[in-house]
Amino acid sequence: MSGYLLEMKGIAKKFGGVPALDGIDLTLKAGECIGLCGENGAGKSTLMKVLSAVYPHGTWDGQILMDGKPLEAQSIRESEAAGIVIIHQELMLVPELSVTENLFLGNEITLPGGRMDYPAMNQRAEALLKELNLRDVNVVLPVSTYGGGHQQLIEIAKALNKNARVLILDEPSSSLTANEIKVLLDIVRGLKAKGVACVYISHKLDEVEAICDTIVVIRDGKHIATTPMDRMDVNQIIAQMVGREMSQMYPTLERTPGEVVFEARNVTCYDLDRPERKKVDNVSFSLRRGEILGIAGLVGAGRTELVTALFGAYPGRCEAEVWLEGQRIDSRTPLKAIRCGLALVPEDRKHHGIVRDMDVGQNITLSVLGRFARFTRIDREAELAVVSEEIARLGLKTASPFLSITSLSGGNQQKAVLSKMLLTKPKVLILDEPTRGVDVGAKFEIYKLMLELAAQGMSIIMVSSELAEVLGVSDRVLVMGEGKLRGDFVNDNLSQETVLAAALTH
Amino acid sequence: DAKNPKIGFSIDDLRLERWARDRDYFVAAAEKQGAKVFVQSADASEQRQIAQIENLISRGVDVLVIVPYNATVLNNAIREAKKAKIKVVSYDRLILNADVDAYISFDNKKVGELQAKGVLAVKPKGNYYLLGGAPTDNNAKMLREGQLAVLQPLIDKGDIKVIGKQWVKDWSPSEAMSIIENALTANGNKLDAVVASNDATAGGAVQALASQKLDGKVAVSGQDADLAGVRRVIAGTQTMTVYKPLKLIATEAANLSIQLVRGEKPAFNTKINNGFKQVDTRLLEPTLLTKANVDTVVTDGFYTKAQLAAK
Amino acid sequence: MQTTNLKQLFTQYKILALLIAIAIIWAFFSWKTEGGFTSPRNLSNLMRQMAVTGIVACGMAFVIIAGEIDLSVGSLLGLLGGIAAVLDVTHGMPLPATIAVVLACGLVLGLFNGYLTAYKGIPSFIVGLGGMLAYRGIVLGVTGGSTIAPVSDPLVNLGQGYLSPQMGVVLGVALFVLAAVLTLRQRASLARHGLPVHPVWQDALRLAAIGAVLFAFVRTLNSYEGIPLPVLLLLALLGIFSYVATQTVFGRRIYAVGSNMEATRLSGVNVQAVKLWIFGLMGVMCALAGLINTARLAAGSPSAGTSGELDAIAACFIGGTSMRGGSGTVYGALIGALVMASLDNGMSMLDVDSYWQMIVKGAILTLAVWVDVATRSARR
Amino acid sequence: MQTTNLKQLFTQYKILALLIAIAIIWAFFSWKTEGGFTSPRNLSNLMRQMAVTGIVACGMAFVIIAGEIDLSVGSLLGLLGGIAAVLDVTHGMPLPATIAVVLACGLVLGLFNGYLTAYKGIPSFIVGLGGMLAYRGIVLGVTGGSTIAPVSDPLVNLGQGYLSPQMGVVLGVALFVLAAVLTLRQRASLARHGLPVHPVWQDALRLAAIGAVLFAFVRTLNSYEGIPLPVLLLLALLGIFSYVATQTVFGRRIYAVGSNMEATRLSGVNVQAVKLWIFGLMGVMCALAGLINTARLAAGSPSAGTSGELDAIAACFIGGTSMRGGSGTVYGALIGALVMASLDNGMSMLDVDSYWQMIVKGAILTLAVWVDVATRSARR
Ligand SMILES: Nc1ncnc2c1ncn2[C@@H]1O[C@H](COP(=O)(O)OP(=O)(O)OP(=O)(O)O)[C@@H](O)[C@H]1O
Ligand SMILES: Nc1ncnc2c1ncn2[C@@H]1O[C@H](COP(=O)(O)OP(=O)(O)OP(=O)(O)O)[C@@H](O)[C@H]1O
Ligand SMILES: O[C@@H]1[C@@H](O)[C@H](O)OC[C@H]1O
Ligand SMILES: [Mg+2]
Ligand SMILES: [Mg+2]
Repeated sequence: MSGYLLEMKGIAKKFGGVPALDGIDLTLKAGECIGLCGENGAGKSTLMKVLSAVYPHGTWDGQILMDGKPLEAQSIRESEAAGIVIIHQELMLVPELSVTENLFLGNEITLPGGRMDYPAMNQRAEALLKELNLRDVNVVLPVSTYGGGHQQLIEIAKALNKNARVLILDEPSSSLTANEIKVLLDIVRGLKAKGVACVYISHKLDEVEAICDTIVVIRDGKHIATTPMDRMDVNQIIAQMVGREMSQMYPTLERTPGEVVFEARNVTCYDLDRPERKKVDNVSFSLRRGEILGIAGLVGAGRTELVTALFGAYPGRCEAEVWLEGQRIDSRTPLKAIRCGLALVPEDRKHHGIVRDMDVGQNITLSVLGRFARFTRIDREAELAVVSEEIARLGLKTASPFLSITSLSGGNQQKAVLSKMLLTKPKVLILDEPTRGVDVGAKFEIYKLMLELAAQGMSIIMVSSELAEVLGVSDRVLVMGEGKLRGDFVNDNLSQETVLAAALTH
Repeated sequence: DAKNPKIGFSIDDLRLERWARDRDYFVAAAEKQGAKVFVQSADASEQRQIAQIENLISRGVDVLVIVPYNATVLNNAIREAKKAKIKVVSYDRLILNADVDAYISFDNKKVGELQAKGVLAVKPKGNYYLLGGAPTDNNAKMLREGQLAVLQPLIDKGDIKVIGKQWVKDWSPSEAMSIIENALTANGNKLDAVVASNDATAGGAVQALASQKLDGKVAVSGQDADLAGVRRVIAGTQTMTVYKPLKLIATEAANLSIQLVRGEKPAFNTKINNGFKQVDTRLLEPTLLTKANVDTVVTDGFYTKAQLAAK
Repeated sequence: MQTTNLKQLFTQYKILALLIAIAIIWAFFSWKTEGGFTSPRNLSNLMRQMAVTGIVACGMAFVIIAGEIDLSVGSLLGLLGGIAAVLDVTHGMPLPATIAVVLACGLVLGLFNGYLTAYKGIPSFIVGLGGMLAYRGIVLGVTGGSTIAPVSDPLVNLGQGYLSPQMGVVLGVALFVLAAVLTLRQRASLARHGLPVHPVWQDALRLAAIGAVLFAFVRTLNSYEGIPLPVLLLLALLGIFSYVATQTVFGRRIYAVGSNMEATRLSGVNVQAVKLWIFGLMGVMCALAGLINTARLAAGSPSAGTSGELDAIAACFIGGTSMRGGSGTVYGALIGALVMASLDNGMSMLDVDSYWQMIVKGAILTLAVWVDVATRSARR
Repeated sequence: MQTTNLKQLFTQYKILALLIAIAIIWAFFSWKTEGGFTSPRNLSNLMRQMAVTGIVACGMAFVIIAGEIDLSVGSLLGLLGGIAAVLDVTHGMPLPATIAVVLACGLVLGLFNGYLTAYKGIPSFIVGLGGMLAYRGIVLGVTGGSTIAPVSDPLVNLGQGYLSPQMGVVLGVALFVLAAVLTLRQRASLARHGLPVHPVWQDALRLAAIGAVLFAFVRTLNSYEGIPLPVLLLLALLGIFSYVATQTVFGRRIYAVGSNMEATRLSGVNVQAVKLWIFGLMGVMCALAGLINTARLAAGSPSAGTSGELDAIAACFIGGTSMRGGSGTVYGALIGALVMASLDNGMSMLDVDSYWQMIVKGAILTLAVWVDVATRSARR
């Protein structure tokens, strides 16, 4: 016996002839937590999908041993039966079903005759959510009632419900706040103590550092190194991931913000389902030329609603007065907003960012297509020139502009969406969680780009749940809580505590 | 009541030209006698026709006059009618297996014979195509019977070769057109006559022939004396049509229905078995209409001269 | 303020707009026909007329909620009805045997459709289109293109028979008791989960309304001949399907598959099996509808059920089932079927010209859904 | 290894499976009819028979790519054809005026459908269903239920006329030159941006294939009477629609809207306007199809176009347009239409019983799409 709970040997997987994984080995002992690190598109999620039989045995090469015996799972059910449970990077909830139903989907507790045993399931669901410190969730309401952060916790609860021996967490924390992440890490520690083996994937390397025993780094589908955590630090992980040293996380650039160019007055958004409830309650703020304004707050604070309302994209009823360069502008639809000089990079990349059936180039030019029209015909030459230029400018990693956007890694998709909105040459750029799921190298480049744009006079609003990032790049920080503006700080050695305190006070 | 009876008139499908005329004549005749007529069109759907008959029953009509889409499926509906003591008249098409009080029609077998004779007169020998009517229509079968009664001896003799036969769903012209187009191709234009069962299908057939410049060269039969059909007969692209004085049948039917309600004895001239009983029947005489006697429709007031001349 | 409240009411009771539409339609026709439209006899007719579409719509609701569509149901209904007629007329099979065989055939053909869609990955639209042609072809083959008649009395009774008035009363009372029990249980359950419990008067009012509807329903139908058997079957199916949809694992998975198939698959649900059985169920519904249809026609007609798929699909969409899958209700679909049957019946009673009927029906269909969409548009 | 290459080939040329299906179907019928099926004359017939469906399918492809559906096209086609007949026969309007009026009517009615869908938020399925009924009702009203005939010769010529053989040759040569120029320009453009250029032999082979097809096409049709006008129209539409789909801003936006409407809206595209015009275009296609249909029948028939929507939709799906929107091609839709027309024509030449025709057509439809799905799943 090798003593390993799980061994993956020489895993290789191709997509349409292009290798995504190229002979990767990975071993796991009971009670061990492995940090799986790598840049966007390195193949982390793919490797985990192989392990959890999302890609069934036979669609990839190599071998998986569980307890020393080969595991040839044909379906997710079989891999779950073997004790392998995965929390997917993308939210995998069914919006129309209740929280309870989602937690038990595929593992329902039944009464005779295939009836759902709701009392039993609700009780268990409440207990599970309590473990996650999630107290304000009503388990019988549809999951769509809750925002991104809550949904992510529900997704975690769903995995915890499945008696895992191997638990895979693929970026479980991308929309969690610091406090919630703390709870999550405690839970993982508890599982480790119980002998559960974990694979933890995150681009937030401090989490990795805090929880993992071993770091496995992969790059371009190849195994780079396996090192015990006690012989590593964050900087070394980064060096292994990107293949070079990175001296700092946040770039700097000397700038001085100019006069006030943008003002939002009395923004109020009403809840979709309960029109009497306000998601954003009479928020006003202003923005200077060349300024980067960070908006911080807890999940559900209403930041997304605020910025979508400014951009004319809020789906429900809302009121907003928007002023740009001293004039009241009409930004009640995205088209009008863009024409006035606003641009929004939305939070939900999958649903609001990329157009799945189109290639990278087509996605990039979607917002300014009219510019290439010669008597309605698109001047492909000009279009391609702009696309090539943009790909180079943002360091977007793609083999060709003609590849489908879905074949790019998350970080590169984000760059494509960013590029699409930048092409509209906005005066005010709004970024909603611009670095969610983006690797450290790419994050640095996005920050650098933000600073450059600001230096050229563009004003930027950045909504982010990562406090470090907000403090790292913003000139000024707004704090929101329960739909109201709770604080407005100049970022002069501002501390995380100050911001958090503002977010939590009533 | 007997003085101002309420008549329910349920028609198969107003998309076929003749039924609109039947309706107009019928309503006019019935109203002259003080009756009130409720007209329904089932748009070629048996379910809808049943529902409409049920509705007519609940509106308390005294007599139902029905042009069935499908002759065989009205059993239940008619049973309901009988329960409500409503008289039932089968109009132009015979309702099968049901307790019908009267049937009025043109002699459909005779019509079929006229069609066959009409084309035979022009093309006594050669390749024939039998273009039947809607497979759900009992009349279509009787027409075919009549046609074969005339043609069979010649087929046996070898004078006539039947190169194909199809039923045309819902008497649809476009379907008829494709059928003939393909028949022409398959037989290298070696076609001498199309025995089409009514003017709608004949129209499709003539159009298929026209694209081969064969219109006027191939004999084509028809029925109903539709305006378009009569014009084709005048133009010589259709050999004949069968003129069935719709005014006559509609007026007779209206009178007959009202007589039934009033408990009078209408004049019948035969009985036909519909599988349930011997139905009292009034059969009217159809007329063979060719270029030679096309004026009949004008003298009868069926069309005006202007209508026929208009191009 | 006022409008907001009204909108909220509409959002909460999604079906309200439709019920109001039905009320308006009924009131209008009743006025125009001097009460003829709302006479017991006509209401009995109306409900019998909607039974076949309603039965198919029950199955179709599941199919559409699961994010698929089935265009073959009209032909399949025709085929199964045709088989029933052949067994009954040509082979003189006893009714129970006929029913069993037809239901089995329905299940098998439905599963076949489901197999092609779920396991072979052929879009259900194409499978349906292919089936629509092929099954109609088989009907024509089976019946030899001619109508098979006359079917035996027991079979006819299935379509034209009535429940005795006494039984009707018993049924009504039983349903009311059931509703009361369910209401009480729901109150208890809401309280247990700390959700706002409706005020007592509201639930009492609701129960009273249900009681009134049941009373009116039974009384009206009894004052003609009793509850028609097809309507009884439809009611039973409504109950069963609603139960399956809301209370069983299978039912919840239907919604899950339609709402987010990928997530459902990744949760370890065998989504292919779910789809397979949904189509199987659809086949069984076609069998029932085919039997009732043949019974009503008292004959197996080769053109039976033509364009029945459109009616069923329209019923589902009018009743608020989402085109994209994942949401919808069976009772909504039946209310949709009722709207259409009411229009057909009412206009035919009014003796409107057939072409006007089509125009009006088309316009009202669109209008009804528009009202529904507009009142819900709190969420765009 | 071998299979992989084959599969890759299929993946690259999505339409290959269908072309092979057509080849097999043609070979079979040709063998059975002793060459009759592939005689110039029958091929000419075949293409004329598919013209109406093909024209509607062009418009429908855009509608489906944009994630919508239009069920009203059959009735709309009937209505517009009926209007054409009335204008021509009853009012004796000259042909150009008739065409202009009918096209305008088509545009307006199409825009109306689009307005209801895009701006009023009524699901296009319901708008289509409503239109299907309402427009058919209006046809019945306009024609009074009777066939309007005989239409004037110029109008008939639109459906039954031919392009002179000389012109046909000129057209063929022109198209070939166009293809050559486009290929050269594409090579130059790829090279300029440092992207991999196909090997010369591959492009040469492709051009040779195009040339051969054009030659065979023109020669075959010329050896009968020339290229039929409806076929010419269809070819022109194929060119225009392919151009719009791949080369214009509007076309690109159609795909974007169908693939992810919300993302497209957030990118500053007026998605409602895009949908509006797609339906407008669909209306114009119905007008053209209606004119051709009336011309072919030489009459305006109140039942013209019945269930034409199904044929057009089927053509799109067979041709690989995705049910969920966002992908598909116009030439695919036309090849889909050709598959169906070939089946209809071939079986009717064989004088197959109509019920067998339906069964076979249904089965082959499903089979063709299955082959397509199966060979494409290599991509996963
Ligand atoms: N279904 C697919 N089809 C084609 N290529 C794919 C597919 N899924 C992943 N890939 C490719 O495989 C590679 C690895 O992707 P994977 O999602 O595993 O990256 P990752 O390491 O999880 O990145 P991230 O940190 O952004 O989540 C990428 O190049 C990606 O484009
Ligand atoms: N009831 C709902 N239905 C659908 N989507 C919702 C609902 N509530 C929130 N969302 C979406 O979930 C996401 C998160 O919303 P949330 O209310 O948490 O706002 P937030 O302050 O932006 O929080 P976050 O930190 O997640 O950005 C947003 O995209 C929002 O539109
Ligand atoms: O007159 C014909 C009628 O007898 C038949 O039943 O249906 C078609 C008509 O043309
Ligand atoms: Mg990943
Ligand atoms: Mg947010």
